[in-house]
Amino acid sequence: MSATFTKSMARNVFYGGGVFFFLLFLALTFDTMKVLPKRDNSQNITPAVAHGKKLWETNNCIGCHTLLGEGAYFAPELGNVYTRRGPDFIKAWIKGQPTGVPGRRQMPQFNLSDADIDDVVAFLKYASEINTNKWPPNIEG
Amino acid sequence: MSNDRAQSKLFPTTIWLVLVALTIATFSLGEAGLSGKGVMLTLLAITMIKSQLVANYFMALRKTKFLWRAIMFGYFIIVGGLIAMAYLMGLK
Amino acid sequence: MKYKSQAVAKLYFIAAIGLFLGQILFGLIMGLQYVVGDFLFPAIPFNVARMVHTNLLIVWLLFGFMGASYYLIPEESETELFSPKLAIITFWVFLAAGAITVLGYLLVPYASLAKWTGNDLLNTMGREFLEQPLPTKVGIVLVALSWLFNIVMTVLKGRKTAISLVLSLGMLGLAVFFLFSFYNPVNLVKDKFYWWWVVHLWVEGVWELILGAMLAFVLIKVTGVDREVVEKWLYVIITMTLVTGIIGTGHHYFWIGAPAYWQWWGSVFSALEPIPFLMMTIFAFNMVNKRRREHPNKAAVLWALGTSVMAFLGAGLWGFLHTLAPINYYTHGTQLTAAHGHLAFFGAYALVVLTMISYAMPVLRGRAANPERAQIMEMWSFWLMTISMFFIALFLTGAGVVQVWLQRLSPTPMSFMAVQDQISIFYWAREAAGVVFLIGLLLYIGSFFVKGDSHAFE
Amino acid sequence: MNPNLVNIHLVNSNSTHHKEDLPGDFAIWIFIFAEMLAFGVLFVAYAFTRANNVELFNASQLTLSRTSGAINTLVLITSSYFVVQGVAAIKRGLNKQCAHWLTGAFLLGGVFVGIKIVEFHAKFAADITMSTNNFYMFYLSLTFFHFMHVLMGMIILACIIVKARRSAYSAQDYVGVETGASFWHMVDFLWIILFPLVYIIR
Repeated sequence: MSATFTKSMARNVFYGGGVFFFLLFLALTFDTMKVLPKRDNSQNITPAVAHGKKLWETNNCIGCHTLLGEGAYFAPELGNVYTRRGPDFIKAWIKGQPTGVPGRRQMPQFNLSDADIDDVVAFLKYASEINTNKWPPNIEG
Repeated sequence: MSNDRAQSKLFPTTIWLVLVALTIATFSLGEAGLSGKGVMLTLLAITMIKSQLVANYFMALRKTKFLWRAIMFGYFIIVGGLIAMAYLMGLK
Repeated sequence: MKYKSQAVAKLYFIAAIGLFLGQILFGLIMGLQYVVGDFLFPAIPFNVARMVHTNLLIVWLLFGFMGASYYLIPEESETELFSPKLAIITFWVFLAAGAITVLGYLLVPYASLAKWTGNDLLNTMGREFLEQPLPTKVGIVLVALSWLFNIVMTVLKGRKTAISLVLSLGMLGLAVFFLFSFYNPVNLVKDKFYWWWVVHLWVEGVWELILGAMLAFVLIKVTGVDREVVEKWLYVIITMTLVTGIIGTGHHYFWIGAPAYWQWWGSVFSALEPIPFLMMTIFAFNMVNKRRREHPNKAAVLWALGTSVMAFLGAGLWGFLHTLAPINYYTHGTQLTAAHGHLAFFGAYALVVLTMISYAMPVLRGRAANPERAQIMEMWSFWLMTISMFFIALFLTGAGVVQVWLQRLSPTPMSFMAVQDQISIFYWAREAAGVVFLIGLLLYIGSFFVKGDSHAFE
Repeated sequence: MNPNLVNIHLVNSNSTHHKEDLPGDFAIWIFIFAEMLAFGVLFVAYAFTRANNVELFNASQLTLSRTSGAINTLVLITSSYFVVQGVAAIKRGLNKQCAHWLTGAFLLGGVFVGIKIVEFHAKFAADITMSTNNFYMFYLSLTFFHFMHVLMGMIILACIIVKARRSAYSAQDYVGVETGASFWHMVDFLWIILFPLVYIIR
């Protein structure tokens, strides 16, 4: 144990260490932003996808579902739902809610137009094509 | 006494020369393109000596409690040992 | 109470406890919806209940942090608060904004709420924890700035201690990183990437500075240990927090489209994240063992020690459990995440606010400590809440492990909903633990109304 | 962390042992141990990842410039040696000499940084990034992480040089110099392991 252990040095190390690791984080972020176009499927972002994302957000879908594993854990993962279920199933599903089966978890009816639903599907298709390092482990999400 | 010797001006210079020589040895092994278990262990042994010279004489831990030298030595034994283990796993 | 202006903290603490109760009630609703799916449907769908549950959590913790800083900064700085009036105005603005927002969530369909509050001008809503309408977000920024301004001005005119410095830095970081909630690109990967700059850099970064400062303050007060020692270790602990936590953000970047190297950076540094929490536990117990006085407020000591232990368990251990990329590959987005989230938020942040309230509230009510009977009741509430929350985490961990097995590891994976049916027993047990938690909380609130001979100041 | 560490500080009773204490302020040592831990985990991770991709690692390793790696090792060792001399000087109360030695160390740090930049530049020019393959991921991560430590060490040295030039230290009070020296030696220590591991062992 060192006899010298001063508050002022502890403070300096705190500042130095904090700044150091934040700069390192910025450097990694910079590299990430450079690499991202090869992975994030952004070339397929169309106005439909943008509108679909907005619908996704303004109906608070994340409040029940996960998207790429993030969100609530109440309802299925939707990052890969496009590949799991396909577009027609998704459209029919959204229109058919709520199921009203007693005791089952219920998804609200969001009263989206057909065009809106198409956009939501476009967004989910875009999300399913992001390079997620092979996550999820299988199609069930 | 080693302590007196250590405080003389020449002693750090000797350590430095040893470190330089060991670095050149490492580099030569690399340039010769040698590989294999023996070479790997030799390189790790050289690295161990170098790292402990730095810890004990440059960082001046030789004069401190055993605990601190043990941490630096144990650190190398664990890290170096795992490196050697991984290398041997890769030989198969 | 050494300074008159500290009294504003009382308002904040009362609001914090009230909102905490609201959070728990909505938690129970959600817990029941996990097993009785159509409970309260369509009046309160799950997504609405969850939004209220998580947003109330954030808001009551912020109220707690603000109250705590209005209480401790005058004492640290040895001067009256710069502007108690501003603190009171800020309080009412924040409370009104919070109440209107929650009512909006409950009474208006979310899509309409978005339309009416200008989400078309700037899309910020509908992302986890950042569901607040634009005006509320702007309000949060203004409230945080007013808070920061008031505190910094107080610190500047008085004594500058390490505790007040660290607290101010934490608040500054809180305000700055919240600004990323206004950045919501269409590119989902970038959206998620910077979303974590708010969420992770808050709870595993700057909030920990606030937590450390609050805990250090209470420990100095209740143990009488030399300030130099406490502050020194405060610096060391928060250094380790930043060293591990900032790059530790990478553990959220494994599967959202970010480059694969984050799996290494994130795993290595977040695996070290338990270290500062372990240090905090050892530190807190050491301080209490070396105490130079017997503070009459035993309950506060219990809360403080409880914070350090539960923060280590919830944030440190339960976080470590699934932070390594090869493990996280299977556990990402399962009930294990929920288990960690519950125990970490309770252990680190809920408890530190309750610690602060437990220490400060008696003083604000004109005594050194509450009557013996009130303290005993408070300690009962501590154990009830802590143990039941621990069991909530255990049951959710059980649910998560089974979920991972059935849905992801098994050679014949089951679908999400089929798995949910299989693990409903865990959810029932969790709900039962939740009810015990509510009882603990009610007991806690009750302890404020117990009368008796209170301890006067020495 | 050992709970005894806290104890000793609280009771302040460590006047009995004869052995010297860690050189420099204990706060820097906590940081040094943390950094060594992070590097250690990364070294081991490198080794085990290599075990599963031996051909890839061996092939990619050949594209590194062993010469610049070796020169940089010599540069760091020498700068560490200068720092040792600087500490010896200040222990005799010689601020000027100390500043000279540390300036030498600082300049060698600059040489290291220069060579490293050339090395990085060659890799980036060849379109090699952390996403190219696992070897380059580790190579760039480890060397860049270390590179940042060199820069930080240089900043620390610079602060000490400025203070030494103002004769702020003395034969009795040189903890500041030792603190910076300890950090600089750690940078050297880690490079001594990094160099053979990433550049040579195959």
